[in-house]
Amino acid sequence: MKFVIAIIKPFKLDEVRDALSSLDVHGLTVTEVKGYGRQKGHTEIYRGAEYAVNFLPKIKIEVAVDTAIVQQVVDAIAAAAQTGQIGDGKIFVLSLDSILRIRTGETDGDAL
Amino acid sequence: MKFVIAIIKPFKLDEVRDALSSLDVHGLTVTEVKGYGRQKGHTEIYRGAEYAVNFLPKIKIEVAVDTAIVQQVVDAIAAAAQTGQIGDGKIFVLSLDSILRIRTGETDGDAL
Amino acid sequence: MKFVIAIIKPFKLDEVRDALSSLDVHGLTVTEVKGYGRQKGHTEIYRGAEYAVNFLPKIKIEVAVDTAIVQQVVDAIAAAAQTGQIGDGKIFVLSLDSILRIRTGETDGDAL
Amino acid sequence: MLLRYFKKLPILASLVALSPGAAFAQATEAATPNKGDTAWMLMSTVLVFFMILPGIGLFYGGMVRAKNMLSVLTQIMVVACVVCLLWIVYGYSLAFTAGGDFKEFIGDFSKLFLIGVSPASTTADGGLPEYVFICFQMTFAMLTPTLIVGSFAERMRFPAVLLFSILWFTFVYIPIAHMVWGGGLLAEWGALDFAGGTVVHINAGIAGLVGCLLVGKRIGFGKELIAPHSLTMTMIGGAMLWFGWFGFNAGSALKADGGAGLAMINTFVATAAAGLAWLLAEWILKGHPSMLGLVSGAIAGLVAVTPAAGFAGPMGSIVLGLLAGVVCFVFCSTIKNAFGYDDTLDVFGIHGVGGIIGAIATGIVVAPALGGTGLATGEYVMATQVWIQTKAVLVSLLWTGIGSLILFKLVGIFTPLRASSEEEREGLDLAEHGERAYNY
Amino acid sequence: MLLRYFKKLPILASLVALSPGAAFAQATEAATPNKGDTAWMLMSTVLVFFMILPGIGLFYGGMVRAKNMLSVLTQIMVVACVVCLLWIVYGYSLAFTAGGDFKEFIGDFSKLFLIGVSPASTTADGGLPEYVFICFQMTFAMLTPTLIVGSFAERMRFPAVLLFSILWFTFVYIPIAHMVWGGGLLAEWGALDFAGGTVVHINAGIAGLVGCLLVGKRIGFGKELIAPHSLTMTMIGGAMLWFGWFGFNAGSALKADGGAGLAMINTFVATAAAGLAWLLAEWILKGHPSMLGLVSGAIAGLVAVTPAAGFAGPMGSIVLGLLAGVVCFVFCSTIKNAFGYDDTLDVFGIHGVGGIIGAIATGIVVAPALGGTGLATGEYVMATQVWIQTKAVLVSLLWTGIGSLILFKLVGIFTPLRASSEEEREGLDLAEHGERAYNY
Amino acid sequence: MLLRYFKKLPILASLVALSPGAAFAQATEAATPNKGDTAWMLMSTVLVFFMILPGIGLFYGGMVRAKNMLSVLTQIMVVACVVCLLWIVYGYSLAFTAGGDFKEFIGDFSKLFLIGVSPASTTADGGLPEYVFICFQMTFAMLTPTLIVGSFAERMRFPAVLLFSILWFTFVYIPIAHMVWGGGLLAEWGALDFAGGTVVHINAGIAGLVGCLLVGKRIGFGKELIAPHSLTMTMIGGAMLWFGWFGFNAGSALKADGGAGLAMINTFVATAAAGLAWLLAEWILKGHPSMLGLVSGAIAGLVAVTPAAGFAGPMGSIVLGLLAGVVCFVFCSTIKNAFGYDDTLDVFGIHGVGGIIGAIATGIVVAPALGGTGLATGEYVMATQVWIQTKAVLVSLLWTGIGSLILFKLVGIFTPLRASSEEEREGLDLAEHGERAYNY
Ligand SMILES: Nc1ncnc2c1ncn2[C@@H]1O[C@H](COP(=O)(O)OP(=O)(O)O)[C@@H](O)[C@H]1O
Ligand SMILES: Nc1ncnc2c1ncn2[C@@H]1O[C@H](COP(=O)(O)OP(=O)(O)O)[C@@H](O)[C@H]1O
Ligand SMILES: Nc1ncnc2c1ncn2[C@@H]1O[C@H](COP(=O)(O)OP(=O)(O)O)[C@@H](O)[C@H]1O
Repeated sequence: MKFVIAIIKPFKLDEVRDALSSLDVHGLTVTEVKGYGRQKGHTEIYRGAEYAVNFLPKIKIEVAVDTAIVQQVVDAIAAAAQTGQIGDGKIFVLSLDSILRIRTGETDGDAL
Repeated sequence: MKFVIAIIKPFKLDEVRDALSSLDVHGLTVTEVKGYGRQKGHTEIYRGAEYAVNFLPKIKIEVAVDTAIVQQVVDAIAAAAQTGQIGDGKIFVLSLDSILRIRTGETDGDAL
Repeated sequence: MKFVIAIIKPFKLDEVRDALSSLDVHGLTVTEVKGYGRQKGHTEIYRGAEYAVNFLPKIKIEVAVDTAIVQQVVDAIAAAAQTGQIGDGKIFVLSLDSILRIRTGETDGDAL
Repeated sequence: MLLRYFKKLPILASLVALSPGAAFAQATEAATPNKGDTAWMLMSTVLVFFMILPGIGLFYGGMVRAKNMLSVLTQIMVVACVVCLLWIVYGYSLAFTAGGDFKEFIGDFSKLFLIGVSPASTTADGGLPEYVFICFQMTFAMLTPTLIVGSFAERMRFPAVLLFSILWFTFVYIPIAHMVWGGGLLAEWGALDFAGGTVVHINAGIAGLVGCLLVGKRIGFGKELIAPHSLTMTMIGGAMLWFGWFGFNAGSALKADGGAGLAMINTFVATAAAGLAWLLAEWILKGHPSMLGLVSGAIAGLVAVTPAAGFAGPMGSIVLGLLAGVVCFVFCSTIKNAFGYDDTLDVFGIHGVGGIIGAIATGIVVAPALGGTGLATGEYVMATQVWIQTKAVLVSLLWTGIGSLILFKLVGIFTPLRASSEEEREGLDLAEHGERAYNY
Repeated sequence: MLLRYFKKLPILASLVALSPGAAFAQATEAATPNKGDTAWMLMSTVLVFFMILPGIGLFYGGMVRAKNMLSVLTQIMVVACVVCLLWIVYGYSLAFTAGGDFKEFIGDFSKLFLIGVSPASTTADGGLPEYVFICFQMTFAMLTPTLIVGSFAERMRFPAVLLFSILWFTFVYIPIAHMVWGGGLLAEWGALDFAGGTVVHINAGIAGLVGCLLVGKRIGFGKELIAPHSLTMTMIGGAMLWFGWFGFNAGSALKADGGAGLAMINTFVATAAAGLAWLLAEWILKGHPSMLGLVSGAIAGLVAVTPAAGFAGPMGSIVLGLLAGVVCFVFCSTIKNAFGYDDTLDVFGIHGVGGIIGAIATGIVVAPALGGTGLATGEYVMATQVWIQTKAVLVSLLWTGIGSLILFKLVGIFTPLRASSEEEREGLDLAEHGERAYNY
Repeated sequence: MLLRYFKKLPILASLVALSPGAAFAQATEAATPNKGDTAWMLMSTVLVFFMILPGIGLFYGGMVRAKNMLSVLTQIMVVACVVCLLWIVYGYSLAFTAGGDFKEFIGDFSKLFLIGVSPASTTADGGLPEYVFICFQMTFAMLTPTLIVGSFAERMRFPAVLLFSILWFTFVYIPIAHMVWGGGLLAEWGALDFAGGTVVHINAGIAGLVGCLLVGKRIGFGKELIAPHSLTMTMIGGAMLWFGWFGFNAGSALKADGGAGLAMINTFVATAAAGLAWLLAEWILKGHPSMLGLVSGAIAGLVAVTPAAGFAGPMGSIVLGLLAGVVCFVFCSTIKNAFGYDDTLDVFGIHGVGGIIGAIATGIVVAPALGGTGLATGEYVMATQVWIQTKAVLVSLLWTGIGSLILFKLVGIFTPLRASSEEEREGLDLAEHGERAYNY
């Protein structure tokens, strides 16, 4: 099993979720994060003070999947989240030792 | 060492923390997240516009533990977080290469 | 490749980012989290009700790096985030299977 | 004292203790209202309206959790709107007409639907256009039941709140208003209540206490952190209450004169004193001077000075404020905990307790020797007056306590009072109103 | 009805239907304004100001997404400030002087820069200091164009809003104000508009509709969740609108008397009725009684009662309110969706629709048989009056509809109306104003 | 000009420049206050109160970080409450009685605890009930020290703020108020200050400057992003300030007449002009028209027009507003940065700088040739009047600057002025008040 972490642009969330649904992946967890990277931020001015803000709002999606479909999942996310402009984000894949569904106690593949 | 990630219902946080304390696990990190899964969301109506909201508030707990007690930890979390109803959440276990306590420079087991 | 997760004190974020920049690490993702640990919380009183609040605001930094520089990165973060007082936080290192840059499709080292 | 409207009761009226500045004029129907008085009363009406919305809405709403914010706001606004309509349908008539066989307790139906009232109508003494007086009184009627919702907030169901409020307004508020202001029982006794400490605050405080006892504690009460979601909103609401209360108290002079000025200065100083008293008591006893304490104390002071606003001197009001601030602090932070009931927003601890302190103390601070105005008619004897005040408090305690209990039980027959635990956890905003207050 | 200012038109003026309480006094220049009236009008002016800021700012702002909050607030405040200055430069003169060859449509330049006005000047009938009257009217002029910005909020560019508002104020608002209040066409016809239902609400509603049709839908409209970022703010703003509207309506009596009292009570009950009507309709048809519905209904009621406030009786106002609440609910929740246009904050659905209902229904509820005041001069015939009201609505529909269309097109020549999709996604706050509303 | 209270100084009073509309009436004690005037002053008092809370509380509070919100609100409310009590204990007496040997600088103790004041007492000319006048003045006294807290916000300790405010009110505010309004030095000179530009704004601005210099910069100032936590709150507060300022300025006419109307229209147009001026200057020079700039400019305009409100004509006020908007913008965005001090909320940059511009310019815009009212007594000579105005500014600069310096030092002996860096990082809300403003 793999743990996929994707950092994407916020307005792409719905499209990514739909893309995952069409792969029969029906569970995921979303966090609002701030991203720092190549994408240029903006300047905010409050009275005399000017600030360059480099942390931009991003959405982090975490989704656990079977190893068998991890490539498909990564591709689907990438396709849905891409705009072609700097700041589209990254997808990280980690290995997962185990999964447990709290409600039923099912584990690993059954827990997805 | 293992890195345990648990997604739970928000009102279960205090019980889970207590369960972990009784295992002598005294550190954890908590994030407010939104979960998408089998659990049905709700509908919000604002004037003419109706929206089906499928992202539900969840709490993500991250806790690093010694491999020796990881099963106990997972079981304790699961026991404390369970309501038996859809949406209770998942527990993911990942392997951890190293841990460092910033304050002292202690590493791995000593850093917990 | 490694996935470094650092929990730090919020006001240390800028220093940590600068330290990473000087290692030529120019991408990272930041989340506001609550930490529970040795550091003592505070008491809040609202009319008759007194609450001991043990979850303290922390910043979680996630940064994916080449294995070659992971030690440097961890050291840099630790050095920048340290105050020497309880609650300075932890750094966790996990192994990363793969990285993808959504915009270009570049993978792994190229995606950083 | 509020120079309320006694069209057919000139003799009775003259027996009632009046504010010294208020010449009762034995119903000289011909008089044209002074436009300065009218301007002030139009404005005072608007100020009291502001106490309800946004005032009490924010003061209360800020203290609940974000998931119940809209529930509190909706309950307050719906109750105010319903009472607004009922007031012109039957409320004004039943509260402010002379009444028949039970005239000690209730008026009559002669002004249902405001029959016979026109822009040219005036109050009995010709002091104000009748429409203006009706509006001013209406805001008091709208405000009072909204105060109650604070006690069972975060768990009582919307339909139950709605039904209860209609019944309570009809069977508790109207009779008490008639007894105090409409020439009924307490007016006959000579009880002093300048701006409605008994009718509004004791009344609401007791009903709230009964309500929260019947509905039970919130899930997690005493265990989880149930912190106010926005003390900023509570401060805004509290400040708006103070602002509007100048209309409530100084407007109750029904005139734009030095008597209104006295009520205004008392509304300043008693409030300031009570806010500081709570803050200092908390600082000394709990270690922190909190903003919530400061604002809570200020509201306690406003409640306490309400019946006394036109009778006390400024120094008397300061003492009254200090007393109310300290006592309400001790009550809300210690005594309430000892009893262990869950009055969400301390409706009883502030409006009930503060109202009782104010009602009884009014009998003291009115003393000319203490800088008060004395009585308009008859000689002032402190023990006598305090006893009259105490009796009036007891009457309203009983009437409201028993009445509210019956009405809650009655409502419970038709619709459950309390939300399911699942709804309570999700929050009433989503569960009952299908909305969320915030989407940042 | 607003006893507006007809310095040189005493004969014409007497033809205009007046509020019964308002004695027109044939321009007795010598009279000194009554200070009670003046006090009330000073206060009413301040109340109407409060409707703009924070009132409409929060009511609107709460409903947009957090990333566009400052954009809405800035647009409202800038437009209000610009119109404030233009009003004393030429607005007052063009709206409230007699006019020349086109006097049915516009006044003249005799009071540019308020030439000749001093603290001693009064309105023609001596009822008010002229400065006070100018200020009161100014707040209406400031408010109206700010209402429009709700329809194209979250996507129209700031420079375009600014330019459009200046032009619209000049070529649409001023002529309509002159036609209704300045002795122009609609006044001649005898159209009743107590406090500005036509001038303010229909006017703004139509302009908004034109605007949102031209600018197009927001990105994601109908697909993504576009939820109000703070219904708390919307409630605060809505309550402040109601609060300020007492100055708007009861202030339009221009006197502190029983007529103002009537306008005030109507402003209470119609609003309460409309809020409850929307809430109940929604509860029955959609399953949830929402706070947003309650507040929206209240605003619809305020809009609808505006032209009728001094003419209807309280029971007539309740019926008017119920009607406005239900119709506006159906419009905003069903009819709008059927058409599929994106009027962000339902400027047309509430101000346009509610304004039209109110304008026409005023011809009915004024009927003495229905508890209304009847006409000041001439005999009341319902069919006749309803027809006059309808004609007045049609004139302003046409004038505003065509005028706004031309002006939007004109502005589009000089500067793009709509933000780029990137700016829209980022939010106008950062993109246009370089700020963020919230940093928690 | 404020027709302040000169009970025993009829001759002196007649020397003072008065607002043309204000007949001074040589202390005809017998006169009964006009109820229209009284109604307006009751209302103005309430409006000025609203400037403090929620007004300045939200305007300031919105600009600090969320972790210091309650600290700002608590400081403002506590200071206002304390001054409220001190005002009736000794403030009113020392500021508004004739005084003895030092009568140029301070009054006397003859009205300590408001001895001798009753609902029947009036001001010397019989214009107002004395209680109403006391209340109106009290709100000015309460407001002024709350303005100061903005300069050292987010780092000064609560006990230090409290102690400083008590001392400052006593040794700085009261003497200046006496000098300007109580028949003291500046009044004798004939300095014009209609509604308190010197007493309130210059006074607070200088004290703030001294305070922030002594307390030092915030941690992270100039390095970290220190963004306002809620510009929405700042807008609400700013709008409420404007709203309340109508009571401040038009109320300072002490009458409901055309003079109040003039002050009101000036309070509209100067503010609008200044807001637009700041916004445009920022748009041109910094690239973005910001909402914070718009609101800041409006406040600068309000400050600047305060001393001139009853003297200038509307066009003069517009020019004054434009000037204040641009100068304060340049000061806050450039000059301040050059000096590098940390005046958290620009108390000096707006109240100090705007106040000085206004005070001096009042000597110009009062010119009849520029549409102003001219002087009530004596002939107007621009150079003379400007010099008088400048001298008055200098006196208050010195008095306040030196006084504040001494008092801060004195307070520092008893309790540390500044929070520890740990407390500052955690935020004063938790560290000092044990509460958090928000729990979403
Ligand atoms: N090394 C990294 N580790 C973790 N997150 C990263 C890293 N690099 C980039 N990110 C995340 O990816 C987002 C996009 O990266 P950025 O460099 O701006 O654009 P792009 O992905 O197009 O190269 C960043 O905002 C950040 O949240
Ligand atoms: N594949 C997944 N990857 C990551 N998080 C998941 C995944 N599936 C479910 N979750 C998280 O677990 C929560 C509960 O899942 P859900 O399917 O609703 O109920 P249950 O756990 O009872 O089957 C979701 O809201 C989501 O946050
Ligand atoms: N076992 C753990 N797993 C995950 N996070 C932890 C763990 N222990 C501590 N933390 C995080 O590190 C933060 C600091 O830990 P704490 O024990 O308070 O101080 P220190 O790091 O100085 O020992 C905590 O607030 C928490 O967020």
